[in-house]
Amino acid sequence: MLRKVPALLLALLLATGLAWAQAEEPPPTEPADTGEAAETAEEAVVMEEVAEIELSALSAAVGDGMISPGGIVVSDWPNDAGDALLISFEPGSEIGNDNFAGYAIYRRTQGEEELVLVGTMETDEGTSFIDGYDPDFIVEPGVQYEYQVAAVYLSGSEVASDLVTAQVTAEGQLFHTGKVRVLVGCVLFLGLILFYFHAAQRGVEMYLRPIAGIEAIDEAIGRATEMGKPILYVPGLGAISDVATIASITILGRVAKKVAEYGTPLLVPNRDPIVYTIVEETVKQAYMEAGRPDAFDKDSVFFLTQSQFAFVAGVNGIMMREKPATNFYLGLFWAESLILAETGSLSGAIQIAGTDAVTQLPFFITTCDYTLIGEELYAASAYLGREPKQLGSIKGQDACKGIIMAVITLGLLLALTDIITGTETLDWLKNVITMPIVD
Amino acid sequence: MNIWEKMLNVDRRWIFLLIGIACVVPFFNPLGLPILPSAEVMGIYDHIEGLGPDNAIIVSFDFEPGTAAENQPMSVAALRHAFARNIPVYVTSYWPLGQAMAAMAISELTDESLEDYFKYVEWEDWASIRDQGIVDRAGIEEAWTAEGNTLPENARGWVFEGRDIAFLGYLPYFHLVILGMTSSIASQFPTDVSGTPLEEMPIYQDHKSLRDIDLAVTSAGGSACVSWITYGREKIGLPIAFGVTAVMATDYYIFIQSGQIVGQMGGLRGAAEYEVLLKENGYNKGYGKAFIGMDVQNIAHLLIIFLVVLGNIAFFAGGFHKKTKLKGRR
Amino acid sequence: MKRSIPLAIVMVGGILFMIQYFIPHQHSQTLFDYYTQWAPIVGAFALVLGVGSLYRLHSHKIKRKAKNWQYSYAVLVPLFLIPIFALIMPESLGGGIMQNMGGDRVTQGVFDFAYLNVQVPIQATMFSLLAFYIASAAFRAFRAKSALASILLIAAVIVMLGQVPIGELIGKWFPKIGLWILRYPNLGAKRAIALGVGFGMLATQLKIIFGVERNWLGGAGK
Amino acid sequence: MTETIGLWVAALFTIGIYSFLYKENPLYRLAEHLVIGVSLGYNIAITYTNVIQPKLLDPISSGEQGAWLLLVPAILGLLYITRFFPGVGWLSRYPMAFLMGAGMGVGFPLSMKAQVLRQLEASLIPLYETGMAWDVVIGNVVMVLGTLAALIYFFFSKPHKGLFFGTGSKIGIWVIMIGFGATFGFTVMGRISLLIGRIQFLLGDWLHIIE
Repeated sequence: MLRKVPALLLALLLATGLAWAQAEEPPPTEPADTGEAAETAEEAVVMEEVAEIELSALSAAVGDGMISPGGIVVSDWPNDAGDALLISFEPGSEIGNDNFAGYAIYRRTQGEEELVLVGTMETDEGTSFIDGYDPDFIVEPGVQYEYQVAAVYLSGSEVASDLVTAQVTAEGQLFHTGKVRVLVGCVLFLGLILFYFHAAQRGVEMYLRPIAGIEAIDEAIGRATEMGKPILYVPGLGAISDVATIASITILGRVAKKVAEYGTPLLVPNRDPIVYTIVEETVKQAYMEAGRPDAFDKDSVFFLTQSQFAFVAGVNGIMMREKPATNFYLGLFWAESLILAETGSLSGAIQIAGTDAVTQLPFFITTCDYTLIGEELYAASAYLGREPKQLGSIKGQDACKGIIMAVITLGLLLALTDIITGTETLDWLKNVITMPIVD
Repeated sequence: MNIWEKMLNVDRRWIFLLIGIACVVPFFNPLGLPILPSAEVMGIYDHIEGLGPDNAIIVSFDFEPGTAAENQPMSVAALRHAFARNIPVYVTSYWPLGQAMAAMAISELTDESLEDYFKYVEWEDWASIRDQGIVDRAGIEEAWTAEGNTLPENARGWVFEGRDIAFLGYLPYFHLVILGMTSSIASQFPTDVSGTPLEEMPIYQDHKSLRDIDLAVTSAGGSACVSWITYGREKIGLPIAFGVTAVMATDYYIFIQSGQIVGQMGGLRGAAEYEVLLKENGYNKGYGKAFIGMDVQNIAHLLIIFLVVLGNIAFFAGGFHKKTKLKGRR
Repeated sequence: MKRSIPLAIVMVGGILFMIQYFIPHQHSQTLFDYYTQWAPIVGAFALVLGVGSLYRLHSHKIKRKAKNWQYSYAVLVPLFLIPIFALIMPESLGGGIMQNMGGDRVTQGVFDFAYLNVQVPIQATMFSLLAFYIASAAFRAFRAKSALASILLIAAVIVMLGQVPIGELIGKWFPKIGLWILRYPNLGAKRAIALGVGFGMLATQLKIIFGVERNWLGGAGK
Repeated sequence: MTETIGLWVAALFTIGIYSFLYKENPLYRLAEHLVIGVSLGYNIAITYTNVIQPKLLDPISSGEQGAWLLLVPAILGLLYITRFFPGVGWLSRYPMAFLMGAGMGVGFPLSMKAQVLRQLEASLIPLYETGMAWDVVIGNVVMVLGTLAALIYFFFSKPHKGLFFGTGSKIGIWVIMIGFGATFGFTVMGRISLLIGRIQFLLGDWLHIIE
């Protein structure tokens, strides 16, 4: 049953996706490209000057035969906090006129006297305008506004429409329809993670593929025991809030237990004071579990320094003096990874590294004997720690990866079909997935 | 100890000396090899080239001094391009130390002892022009020169504080600041760094929120640049351009291919490419630091490759590969 | 009080704002505005933690006369002097903050001086040390020990040659292949890693929101 | 005058740190400690002038409407200080909880969109369209298959055996290695760039023997 859950959810996803692809109306296209800075400053000057003049006088000043813009329709802009209105209108005789410079949009709250210029539009910006994006002239939800649109000419004269009471007032929506896909993504992810948490807690057996690095860890401990030399374990330079540090401490617990059983000396230098206290607890606990609490050496876990390069210098000194047989670098590392691994490789130690810092991985791979790559580190800790919720979380993430893989495979197949048959099935799939750029 | 072993165990300070020499000598013997701009950098250049005094961009200094050698030339190049085209610029910073890097970049571009600098006109100095109600770029410059100011010989143009640039600086939790700026820039930055209210500035009058911004150029030493995508681009569709250190650059090709950014300058090479574009198109008479640096880089790269090859020969010829092996290893 | 209320705050805050994203309504927007207004203020005080622990660490060192204790003064003196000069001292006595932004406003106070001539060179030089280490590691540690390590090194060499102009002199194809590697196989690999890490991060966020992961609470007052 | 002194101080520290390459020494140690103190001192000053003053003190002192509400985050922030008093140290968890909880809630859907769904969207590309260069076509195939294969490598719930999972994960690790190779090459460039930057400072800004 458990295995089928991801498949079921996938089917659900595709089905719903299909449903929207069919049902969804095309989102309202923004009339003017609001990203483009609208008005040229020059025109803005003209218009602001004009705004100061009495409007009725203005209208009168324009010659006869000029038809003003009209047919103003005010509609609520969807998916907002009730702070925007869409004003669309029909053009008048300004179209085709060489002196036409743009439109000016005026607004007033019903019951007030003064009209305010809330925006200007250039000639190529069409005949609709979103009011409310200008933080100086915000639109309040539920307030009744009146609008007037004027065509502005290069001379500065304006031909204004009648004052129209907005057909609607701005209203905030309770759900953003443009975010349906994100919602489905979040719900699926949340659902799968919680599902596997729950399953793990009920004690459902969960398969996790063997991770080769874990074998190497045991082997490397054995090697150090044979040689009678210490083991160096660096739990990274990260803080306790970093996932890699948490994973590393879990693995350290397991390593320390083995070490305690074999009686091999262990060295754990630390950089973060908080991590240090937790690491010390973990190692002590491991010796206890191995039944040899007396063998725990208080000086084996120690705090070096917080400074990045001084820490490295300290660890390098230990490597050269103590000549450990095995070095573990598991956790979060930055630029210092290289310096550590180089020194270790020269001292002839076997080195096992693991980090989720992608930029440091190439250096570990080329200098160490074994490297846990990115997520392998998390998985290894879940594998070793056997804590149900950690396992469940890995499983849940895998299920999500499975969905992603399925969709990419489907896309690949559709793309091939398109090449062979000349259809456009991939576009259909893209339509199901693609989210609008603008929220 | 055979010869290979001796070679591998050579004091590393000799190698330090080698790389030091490889990075100093070329300064005195430049190779002067050409650099061809890549599509990734041209994407940014063309985008800015398509803008003018009516548009506005953000140049964000999202790095700290540690990576300044790579990041600073990128930001300077983008700023120079904007100044030369009279595109208004908001300057921000993701990190506290980045604000000072921004200050250094601005003073570098307005340094009167350098060729092709921009003459900086302070906010107070052109107050009389603002009082006349002149707000368009050409009008300001006209009125300014009419007041008897002439552009010095070495200078390329004027930079009017408050019209061509607004230095906003650093705020903590900058990802939230980006979100806040999507509705109003002044709500996040009521004043610029020297305390001038943003609302009085002509740049703000025309560009009040990120919706009125045509590009954000973020130059970052870490993952700070991704915040611009997550909180700016995905919220209101703000176009983004990346300038990132070489260490991060390979990770961000995914954002170019997905169309989430218009382009990327990767490391010193990316900055050098932008400098080449600026020079070729007459925005600068010479190259900047990055181009010269890439020339030096030639020899250093060859040296590193040589060292890798030599090291591997010594390793295998010396039989070291047989000594340590784990079963679990790939 | 000590653990359950913080856990509850995390849970309520997390779920509330997760849902908030999908609700454009004005009340939801107001809630969000409060958050964007408040978070930087709360966050600014977090600096106290850094200053406090640094002060404690180094004042202890000085008190105990621990190894290299003299250097602790090099931490503590600028830590307190710089804010004093930047915020309290008048400009005539070297006070003031970052005035060198353009034009004639170049009043170098102590604050600017310390930043430009101590902070910038030290931080930049520290990182540049790595150029030396990378050269040394190139010779002594980067090994083609396996097929996978070999492919890594070969790709690295091609990309390195492709980036510098001299690569084109050596072989016309280097820059082209280098760019191709960056744009396609590299992109494929990085996208997979980004997706994996993205899921890992989202899962960790969920674990913290739902109180499964509690390490962040730290040790105090269990 | 101050500028010249500054240059010499900066040069002294630059050389002091490079001296570490030869041997650890007091000048290096001094530089290392100074940088910690200076950067934190800098942060304090900037945080005060850019945040505390304009966003908290100014609105409250000028009596802006509703400004008293800002006392809530201020008090919450002040709770951080309790960390240093053993008995009430747990109170410092409150501001942390506020920032973590809300921050993660805000980030969750946005990350889901930008880092997961957008990337999924971008991997659905037509492999071939008329007029595409052959290297682009091969590239597209490599990219999509590479993403898929690398995802298989990081898939832990199935044994890596058989055609899909076995071969897939093998291809996956190869693609990952090529990606790491690219990172490696770029990182080398980055590190050397930083060194070049410092040499430009030493030889140019300081000694003026290069341009």
